[in-house]
Formats: sequence, C-alpha cells, structure tokens
Amino acid sequence: MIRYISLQNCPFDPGEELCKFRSESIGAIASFTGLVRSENEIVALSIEHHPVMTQKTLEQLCDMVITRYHLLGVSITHRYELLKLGEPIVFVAAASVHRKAAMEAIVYMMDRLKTDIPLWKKEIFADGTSRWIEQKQSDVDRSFSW
Amino acid sequence: MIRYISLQNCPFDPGEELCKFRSESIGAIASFTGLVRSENEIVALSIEHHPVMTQKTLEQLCDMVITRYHLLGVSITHRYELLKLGEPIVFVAAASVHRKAAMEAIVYMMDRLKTDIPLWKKEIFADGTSRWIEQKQSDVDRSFSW
Amino acid sequence: MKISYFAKTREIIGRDYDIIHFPTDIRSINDVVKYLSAKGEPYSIAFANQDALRFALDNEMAKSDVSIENIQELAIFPPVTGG
Amino acid sequence: MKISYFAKTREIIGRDYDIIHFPTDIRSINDVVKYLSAKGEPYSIAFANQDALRFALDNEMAKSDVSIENIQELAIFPPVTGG
Repeated sequence: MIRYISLQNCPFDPGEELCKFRSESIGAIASFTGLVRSENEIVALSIEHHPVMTQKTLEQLCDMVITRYHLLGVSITHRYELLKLGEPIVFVAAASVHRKAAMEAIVYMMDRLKTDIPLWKKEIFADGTSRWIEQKQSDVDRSFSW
Repeated sequence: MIRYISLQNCPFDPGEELCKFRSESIGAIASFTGLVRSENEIVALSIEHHPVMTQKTLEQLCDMVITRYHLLGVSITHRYELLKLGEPIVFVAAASVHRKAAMEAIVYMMDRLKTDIPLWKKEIFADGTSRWIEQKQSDVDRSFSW
Repeated sequence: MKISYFAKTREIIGRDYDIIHFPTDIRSINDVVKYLSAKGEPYSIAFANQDALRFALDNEMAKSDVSIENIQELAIFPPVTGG
Repeated sequence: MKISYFAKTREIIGRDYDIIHFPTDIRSINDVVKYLSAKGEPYSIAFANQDALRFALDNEMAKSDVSIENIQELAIFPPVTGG
C-alpha cells in the first residue's frame, strides 16, 4: 500500500508525484491536478488552512478512498499560503488493478476535498486587494451526491 | 490548444508527459496511465499495431475529445512492441478550465482506446510461450454506452 | 475556552483566537455564537449570517447545536473552498 | 489486391499479407473471406469464426458487407485490445 499526504507551502511538480507509484500489481493510475488559472484578473491565490484538522481530514480521506475503491495506492498533495498563476494547488492520484476504480477514486477525492477540507482560498489582485472565494453550491451538491 | 500524440516503442515517463500542459487558462488536468501488471505470471507484454490506422485513429480521437469536452489540451502516448512488467503502456491526459470536463474526457478516451485503436496485446510467459489477449465484453459494452 | 477563527471570520474578528470564560448557561455552539454576537462588533458582524458559519470542536467538525462541555477549543470559520 | 493480416490472424496465416487477384464475382469483404476460406488451411482456420474478425478497407474500419471496389488494401484482424 502506497499512501502519500503532503500539505506544503512550496511549489510541487505533479509529474514527480505521479511517479511515486511503483508496484507490479498496479495496472492503472488516475490523477487530477488543480491549478491557479487566470480568472477575474487575479495575480495570485492565497490559501489559509487549519493545520491540525487539514492533516487529519486528508488522512481520513485517504483511508476512506482506499477501502471504498480497493486501491493499491493513493496520493494527495495540497498547497497553502501564496500561489502564483499556473501553479498546481492540489494533486490527487489513485492506483488500482483496473482503470474504473482509479478513475472513480479521483472524482470522489476531489468532490470530498471541495467540501470537507478546512482550507480557504483568496483571490489576490494586481492593486493589492483581495477577495475570499465563496463555496460553490455545485460543489456542495456533488459532495452530497455520494 | 496543446495536442500531443505519440506512438512509440521505447519507454516513457508519465510524469514528464503530465508536465507538458502549461497555460494560465488551465484550471484542471486529469490523467490516466495504464501499466503492465503481473497477471497470469507474465514476464512481458508485446503489442502489435497497424501503424497508419493507429496514428490516424489517435488523431481523430484527440479532435473528437477536444470538441466534446471543450478541452484546452489533450495528450495520448501509447507504447508498442515489447514492454516489461511495471512499464506504462498508455498515458492519456486532458486539460480544461474546470475539473468535470478533464475527468470525463480521460474516461471517454480510455473507453474509446479499448475498442477503436488497432492495437493487439500479447502476454509473454517465462517459458517463452505467449498468448493473445482477448477483447473484453465489458470494454465493448462501455464503448457502446457513450 | 479557546475560540479560533479562520479565513474571512478571522479577518473580521481581527485576531486568530480569543480565550473566553463563558457563564455556565452557555452550553452549545449556538449559545457561544449568540453570547459573542450580543457583545456587538466585531462579533455581531462576523456572526451575522450563521448559515454561512461552520464549526469544529477540538478539531472535529460539529453542528451548531452540539454541546461544548469538556471541549478545549471551538473553531469558527466560513464554508471551506479547498481542492 | 493486398490483403494484410494482423496479430493472431497474421500468426495463423503465417505471413503479413497476400497479393491476390480476385475473380470479378468477389465483390464484398464477405466474398473475400469465403473465397479464401474455401482454399483450405491456413485461411479456413484463421477465418473459422467470422464474428471474431474485424476489417479495414484502405485504413478505414469497415463492416463485412462493404464492397471492395476500388480498394487497394483489405486488412483482416481480431478485435482490438489496445489502451
């Protein structure tokens, strides 16, 4: 069983994270990367989190998804503090025997992350002002649908 | 628009492939990697393909998935000839503004690849014997379900 | 009892946490929110829309009607936007 | 006309392709398969289960009832197992 969790304030490389799964039992690896995109003319994104709860919730999520999808490996990396445009915010990956489990697992993980992890995003603009991002009702609906 | 297609007989690194998407419009990248796993006591996998048709079909698949899911980028890498245990066989990735499109696109691409691409896999055993893999009815069913 | 604030809630309150000794009739998270709101600004502003608040008791998410008995820390924050 | 074989079909036939001049009454892919099967082994073995055969005419997948008129190459192979 491969299980990586990283909460970090420095940039990471999703490609490196993807390569961490090495096992001759693994037939399928699905991954998802969420990135800071240029929306609302932002220049950066700032993420605040509740360190203890976030770490614990990520560990619980990993355990849950491993059981639910019979995974051979799971990986979650999440940034906090200041992120520049184009930088990865979050990376999740799931490894399994067949493709269906790995693919469903990353959809599930992202839906859960959106509503269960105590992280808050703030848009930073060129003039130095900022605005907290509001939770999307579509994310809440997706999370409840599981 | 980022569009990579590679049919190759040498190993590749899914991590490097994942890093090819660079654009400040991209908010989401989903990827899938299929690997040679140790099943039926195989020691290797051999893949035969129809070079002209495979290249053409992969190009058509890329065009189709870009339109269908409004993607900002798509990537497909597929090995042929001899593959060792644990090596990646296929890598697909899709980049989009929001996560739903990228995630659905990789599921769609893999379902199509399983039935539309003229590639044939053969299991190679330790005693030098080999056996062609049969098409799975579940793959045919999934392909028709779209 | 330690009351921690995060994100927008923290910014409105103007600090990361308070240490408050509540009267004995303050039993649930709801009671805490009402008690602090009654003190006026900045609490009354931060807690004006209670539907937009989430709570955690000793690092476990909790509904607002849960008891605070034997709890060391209550965290108050807006709906999360991670992932 | 060039008839190409792939994978298991190629292995049973024992070569990558044949160049065959068909009689004029051989008009569809089905006709080709019947004509070759009638020649006996290895064709009769390779084409024994026609449900397990797929076809391409000049690099385009085709159903077995399609005409081979003006076609340069017919490819015959088992169901694909890529991805």
